Amino acid sequence: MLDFVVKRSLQVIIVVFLALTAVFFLIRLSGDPTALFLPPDTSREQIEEYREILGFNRPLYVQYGEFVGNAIQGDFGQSLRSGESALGLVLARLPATFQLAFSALFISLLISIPLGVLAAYKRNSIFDRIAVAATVVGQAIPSFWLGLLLIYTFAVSFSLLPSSGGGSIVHLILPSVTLATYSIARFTRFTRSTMLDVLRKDYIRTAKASGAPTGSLVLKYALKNSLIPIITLVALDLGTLLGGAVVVEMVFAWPGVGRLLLQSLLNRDFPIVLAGVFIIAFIYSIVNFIADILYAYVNPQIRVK
Amino acid sequence: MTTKSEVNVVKGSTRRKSLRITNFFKKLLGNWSGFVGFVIIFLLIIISIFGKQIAPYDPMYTDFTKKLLPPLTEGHLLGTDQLGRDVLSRIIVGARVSVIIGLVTVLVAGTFGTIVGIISGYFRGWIDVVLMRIVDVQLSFPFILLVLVVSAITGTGLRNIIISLAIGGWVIFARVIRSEVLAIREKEFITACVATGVKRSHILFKHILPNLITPIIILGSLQIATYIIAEASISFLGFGVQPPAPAWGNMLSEGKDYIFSSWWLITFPGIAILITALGVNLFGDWLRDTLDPEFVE
Amino acid sequence: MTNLLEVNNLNICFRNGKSITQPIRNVNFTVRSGEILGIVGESGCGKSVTSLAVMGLLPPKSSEITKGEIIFNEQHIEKMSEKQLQNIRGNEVSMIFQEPMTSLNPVFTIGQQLMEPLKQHKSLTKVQRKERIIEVLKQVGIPRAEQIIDEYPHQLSGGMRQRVMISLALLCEPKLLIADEPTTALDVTIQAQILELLKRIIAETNMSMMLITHDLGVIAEMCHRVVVMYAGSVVEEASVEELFDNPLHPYTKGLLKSLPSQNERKSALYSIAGQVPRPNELGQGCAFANRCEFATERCLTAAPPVFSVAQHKAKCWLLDETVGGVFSE
Amino acid sequence: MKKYVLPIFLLVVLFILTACTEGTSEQPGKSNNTDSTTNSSGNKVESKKDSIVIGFEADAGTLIANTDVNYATDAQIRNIYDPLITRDSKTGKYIPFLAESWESLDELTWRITVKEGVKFHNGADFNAESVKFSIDYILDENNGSFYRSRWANISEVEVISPTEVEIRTSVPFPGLIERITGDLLILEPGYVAEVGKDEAAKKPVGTGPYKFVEWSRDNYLKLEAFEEYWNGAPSIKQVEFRYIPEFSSRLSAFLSGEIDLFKNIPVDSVQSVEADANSKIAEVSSSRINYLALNTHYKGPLQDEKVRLAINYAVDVDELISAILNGHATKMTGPLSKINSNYTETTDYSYDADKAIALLKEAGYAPEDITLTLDTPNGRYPMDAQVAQAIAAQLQRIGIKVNVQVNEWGTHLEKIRNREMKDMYILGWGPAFEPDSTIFDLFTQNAPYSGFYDEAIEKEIVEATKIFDNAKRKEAYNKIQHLLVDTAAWVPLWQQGDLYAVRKDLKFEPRVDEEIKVFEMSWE
Repeated sequence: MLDFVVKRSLQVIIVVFLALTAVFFLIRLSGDPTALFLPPDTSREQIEEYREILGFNRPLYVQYGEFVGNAIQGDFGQSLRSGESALGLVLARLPATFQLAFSALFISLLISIPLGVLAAYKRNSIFDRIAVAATVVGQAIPSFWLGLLLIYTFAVSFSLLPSSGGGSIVHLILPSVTLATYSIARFTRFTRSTMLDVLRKDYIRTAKASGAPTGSLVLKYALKNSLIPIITLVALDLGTLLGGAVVVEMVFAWPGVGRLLLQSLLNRDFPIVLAGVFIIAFIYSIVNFIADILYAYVNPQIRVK
Repeated sequence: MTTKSEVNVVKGSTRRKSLRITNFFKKLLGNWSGFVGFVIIFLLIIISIFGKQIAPYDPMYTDFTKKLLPPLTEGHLLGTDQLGRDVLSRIIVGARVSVIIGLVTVLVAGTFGTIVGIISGYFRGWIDVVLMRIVDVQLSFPFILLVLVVSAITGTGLRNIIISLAIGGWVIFARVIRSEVLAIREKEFITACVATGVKRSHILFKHILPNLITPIIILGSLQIATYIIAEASISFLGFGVQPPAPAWGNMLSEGKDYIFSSWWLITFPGIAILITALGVNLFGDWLRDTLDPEFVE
Repeated sequence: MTNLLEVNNLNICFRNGKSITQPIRNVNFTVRSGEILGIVGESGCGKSVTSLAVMGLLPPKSSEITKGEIIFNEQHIEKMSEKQLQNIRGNEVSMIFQEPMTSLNPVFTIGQQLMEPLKQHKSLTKVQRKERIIEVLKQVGIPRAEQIIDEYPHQLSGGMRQRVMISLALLCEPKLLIADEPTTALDVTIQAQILELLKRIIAETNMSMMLITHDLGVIAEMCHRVVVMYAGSVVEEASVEELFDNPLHPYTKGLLKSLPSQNERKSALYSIAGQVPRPNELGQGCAFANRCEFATERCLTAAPPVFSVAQHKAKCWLLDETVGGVFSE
Repeated sequence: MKKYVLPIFLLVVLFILTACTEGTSEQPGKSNNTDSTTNSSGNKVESKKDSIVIGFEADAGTLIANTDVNYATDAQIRNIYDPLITRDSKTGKYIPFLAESWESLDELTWRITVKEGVKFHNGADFNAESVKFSIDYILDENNGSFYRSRWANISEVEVISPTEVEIRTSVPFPGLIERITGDLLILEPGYVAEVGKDEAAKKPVGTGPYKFVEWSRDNYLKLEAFEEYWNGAPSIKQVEFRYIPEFSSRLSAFLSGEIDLFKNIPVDSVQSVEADANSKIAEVSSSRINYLALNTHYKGPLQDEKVRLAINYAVDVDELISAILNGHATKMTGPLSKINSNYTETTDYSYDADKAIALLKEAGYAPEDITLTLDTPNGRYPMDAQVAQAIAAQLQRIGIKVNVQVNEWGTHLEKIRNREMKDMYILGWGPAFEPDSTIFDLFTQNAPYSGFYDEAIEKEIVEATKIFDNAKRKEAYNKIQHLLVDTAAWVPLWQQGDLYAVRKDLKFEPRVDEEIKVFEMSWE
C-alpha cells in the first residue's frame, strides 16, 4: 500500500509538473501581457520599462527557471493586475468550484445510477427507450443554451430561482442542474451499458439459480460489479466538472475557478493561469488517486495484489 | 463517411460483427433510431455540400431595413438577424462549418491519437510510459479549458479551431486504441503469428490494424458530436469561428444577447446543433450496438 | 420410486427479432427420487435449455414455453410466478454450472455469497448460518473452511471454486440438483474428484440429480438412467446398463462407437458424419435422418414416434421393423 | 464499517454545501427591507427601498485606489474613494471635489488647495498629507501601480500646509489636471501604513460616500452608507455590486428584479427593457468615441489619401447609426467629440458613392480591384462586430471587397501595437475629454495604438502638447483637427451612446464620464 501511495504521488508530481511546463510555454506564445494592464496612452518606452519590472524582457528559459524555482516553494507569483498572490486568488475560488462540481456530481449520480440500473433491468421496455433517448438529447444540448433556457424559464418567467450569482443553495440549483445534465446523460448511458454487461455474467445466473430475488440481484450483486467501471468514469469526469465548468460559471456568474481562469486567460494574467492550472491538475490527479483507491476497495482482485 | 461504412471482417475477434454494404442498409432499416440518425447525417452532408444552392437567400446579404424580422415574415421562414440576414440561409450554409469541424477534427485527432495508441500499445516499454504520461498530463486538464488556452494562442478561425479541438481531443483516441491494441496483442492469433515468425510490420498492419477499424469508427462517430458542441461552447466564450462567416456557434453566440427580444436567433441555431448532435449520437450508438456491443469509451 | 420431476411434452421457442426458433420439441423425461439421471448429447442439442427451463431461468422476453409441462414435486414450474420460482430455486432445486471461474461473483467473499441463499430460504440466526456454511464447505471437502469464507473467488483454484459452487447448491438441502457439465472446465484429475464428491453426496442424502454432460464416460460412471437428446428432442431413454449394452437409436450407437475404448486399440476413432441440423433447418422427418446410415424414405418424411421395449424407449423407425416394440405415447 | 460509507459521503457533501454558503444566503432577487408590493409582472418591489444592486460585467481587480487601470475597478471604488477634482456629469467640465481650487504657479509647478473637515471612514482627517501620500503611492515602483506611466513627469509633491500641496513636474505638463481628475483617488495614509497595502486592497478605507462591508471575489462587493460623509449622508444606504459576466444573464437578472441597474445594454435589447413595467432606459452621449482607423502603417491602398477619402465617402455613418445602433450614438466628423474641451467643427464627408468611386479612379484604382481587411473586436464596443460587417457591406456596394476579421480583445490590441493590423480596424477611445491623449496617442508614429502617421502633422501635434496657454492650445488643436479630417486619417464614427437599464423608480442620471456614483442616486 505504501509502495502504491509513493508511486502514485510521484506520478502526480510528474504530471502536474509537465502540465505546468506545457502551459507555461504555450501561454507565453499568446503574447506579452504588459501593455494590456497599462493605460492606452502609455508610450512604448514605458511599456518596455514595465516589461522589465515584470520580468518579461528576460529570456524565456530564465523566466521558466525562476517560475519553477518559486513554484516548488508554493509561490506562483502575483496577479499581474492586482498584485495579489495568484495561488491565493485561485484557492479563494475553490470552495465555489467544489460546491458547484460536487452538487452537480451529486445530482448526476443520484439520478443517473438508478436510471441506468432501471433502464438496464427493463431493457427494451418503453422506459428504457425513453431513458436512452433522453440521454442522447442530454448529451446533445450545448450547456450554455440550456443554461440560458433555464434562466429564462425559472428566473425570468416564473421568478422562482435567482438567475445568477453565488451564495446560497437556491443560487446553486440552476447552475448545478445545467452542469449535471451532460453528466447525467453520460453516467446513465454508462451505468446502463455496464449493468447490461454485468447482468449477462455467469455469476448473476448463479445468484439467480440460488433463488436471489430480482431486487437484490440487481441492487446488491450487479450494481457492486458495475461500480468498478463507473467509479473510473466518474473520477475522469469529476476533473471536467471541477475545471471545465467555465461555460456554466460564465452563464450563471458563478464565482469559480473556471471563470477566473478564463478571465485571466483573456487578461493574460499569467500567474493566475498557471496557479489555476496547478490547482486543477493537482485536484484532478488527487481525484484519480482516490478513484484508484476506491477502485481497489470495490475490486478485491486489485486489492489483494 | 456513411457510405463507406463497410468494415473489414474482423479476424480472430469473436465479439465483433462484420458489416458489409449489403446488409448495412438492411440492418439500418431494422433499427428505428439508427435509421433516424443516418437520415439526419445524410441530410446534413447534403446541406453542407449544396448549402449555397439550397439556401433561399445569400447568407451574407445584409439589409438594414429588414433586421430582426420574426419567423414567417416577408419570406423569411426563420426570420432575420440583427443585420437583416436570413436566419434559415445562415443555418443552412453554417451547417458546412459544423460538418467540417466535426469530420476534420475527428480525422486529425483520430489519426494522431490512433498512431500514438498503436505505438504505445504495441511497442510498450519506455515509449509507452512516456506517451501515456503525456496523455495523463493532457487529461489532467479539462478539455474545454485546454481548447480555450490553445485557441487563445492560435487565434480564431476555422483552421485554428480545428487545431485546438484536435489538440484537446486526440488523447481519448490514444487511450482507447492503446487498450484495444493491448487486448488484441494478447489474442491467440497474434501469438500464433509471432510463433510462426511473421514480421512485426506485417502483424501490425495486416492483423492489428484491421481489428482497430471498428473501435476507431465507433469512437470517431461518437466524438463528432462532442466537437460540434465544443465549438459552439468556445464560440459562446468568444473564441470560436468568428463572424461574419455563418456558423452555428457564432450565430448562437451573437443571438444570445437577443434572448428577450428576438428569440429565434438563439432558438434555431441551437436546435440545429441539437439535431445534429442527436443524429450523430444515434448513429454512433447504433454502429456500436451493431459492430461491437461491448465497446466502452 | 416416485417421480420427483416430470417433464411432459415440453416445447420451447426462442424469439430473436422477428425470427422464431424452436430448440426444444416434445421433450419427455422423469427424474425419480434419489436417482441420478444423465442427459447426454452434443452441444446445441438442447440439454442446457431444458435444464434452465426446469429452473425457470429461461430469458423471460425472448423465450417461451409453448407447450407441455414441468412438474416438480407435484408443482407446475411452468405456471409459477417469478416469486414462487425464487422460493424454489436454490432451495428445492439448485444448479451447478460449467464455468466455476466466472460463476462466482468476483466482488464478494465466498462467505457473503454462501450467506445469500440461506438468508433467502431459511430462517437461521447469523451464527447458525455460518455454522451451516462451514458444515457444507467441509462436506464438499474444502480444507480450512473457516478461512475460505473470508476469501474472494479469484484466490481459489478452479477445483476449489467448483466445490464452492457445489456447496452453494447444497446449502439448503435441495431435492433436486442440476449439474450442467460440472467438470468440463476442470483438469482431468480434479474432474474425477468432483464427480466422486457428487456421487458421494447423492448417496448420503436423499437428493436426486440431473447430470448434463456430453461425456458418456461420465454418464457410465455416475448415472442410474440416461436420456439421450438430439436436436431438441429426446431420442432414447434407458437405464445405464441397458443403454450401454443395447443401444437402440442409431445416434446413441454412433456416440458409443466414437468412445475411445481401452481394450481395443483402433487406429482411428469413429465419428458420426455430418452435423447437427440447426433448429430452423428441421423438416418433417427424423432430425437425425441426414446423418443416419440406416435412414429410409420414411425417416425423411415422417417423425418417428417413441417405441418402448420394457423400460427402454427410443424414437426411431428402425424399431418398428427390427424390434417390433410397443408403440407408445 | 462499510455500511457507513454512503451516509458519511452524503454528510460530507451536505457539509460542503452548507459550509460554502454560510452567511450569504439571501432569497432570490429581491432585496431586503419592508413594505413589499406586488406589481404587474409578479415581482415584489419595495416601496421604500434604501438599497441598490448594480450589475457589472467584471469584478474589480483590486480595491486599493490608484493601481488598476480598468473601468470596472475604477467605477466601483469611486464610491469608496473621492477624487480631488471631478467632472460635471453632463458637460464634463472640471469641478473641485476634495480640492477647493488649483492653479499653476509656473510651467512646472501646480498648487492645490484642499477642503477642510473631511473625514475618512476610519475617522482620520483628510488633509494635504493624504494627497501627497496618494500621489507618491502611484509613483512608488513597489506598489505596482499601472498609472505610474502617466505620472512619470511628476518630480515631487510637497505639503505646504495642511490644506495646500504643491506638485512639481519635470517637464511642462498641461495635462496634470486631467490626470488628477481621471486617475487620482485619495487614500488614507495612516490606514495603509497600519494594515499594509495588501490588506488595504481588500478592505479599503476612503473619504467616499460608502464604506466597505464585504467583497466576495467574482461574486459581489457590498458597501454601506458613510453617514458622516462630508457631502451629506447618502440617500441609498446599502449598495451591492454584483458581477455577471454574461450579458443575457445580466439582463435576466435585471428583468427578474435581482439587480436594479446596469450599464451597456445592447441597442437591440432596449425595447425589451422599455417594455418592462418596472424598468426604464437611461442614455447619455458618452465621452468614449468609436472610429474606423484607416491604417497608414500598413503598406496598402490606404496609404493613399484619395483612397482614404473615398472610404470616408463610401461609409454611410448615418445609416450605421440608425440601422445598427438604432440611433443610440452621436455622430462625429473629426477625431474629437463635442464634449472635448478643444473641439472644433470639421468637414462632414457625408455619404456619396459616386464621389467615392471617382476618387478611387483618380487614385488609379477600380473599386473591384481593391480587397481590404477590416479588423474588429467582438463585444468591446456597442455592436462593434456588427458595425464592422455593416461597413463591409457598405463598401461592397461600391465594389470594394472587405474581409472582416474578428479578434479577441487582447489579440486586437496586440495587433495594433505590433503594427500587424492591415487596412482598417475599429477601435474606441475614452473617456476622452482632453485632446492631448486622443491626438497624440492615435496619430503619431510611435504611439502604441496609433494607426496614422504624417510627418508634418506629427510636428504640429508635438508642439501642441507643450502649450500651456488655453487659447493658443485651442488654436493649435483646431488646426490639427482640420488637418486630420482633410487627410482623412480616420472614418470618425460616433460618441458611444451609453445605455443603462434602470429600475423605474430609481432616480439616476448617467454621467458622461461613465462613472457610476450611487451617491447621486435615490429611490423615488
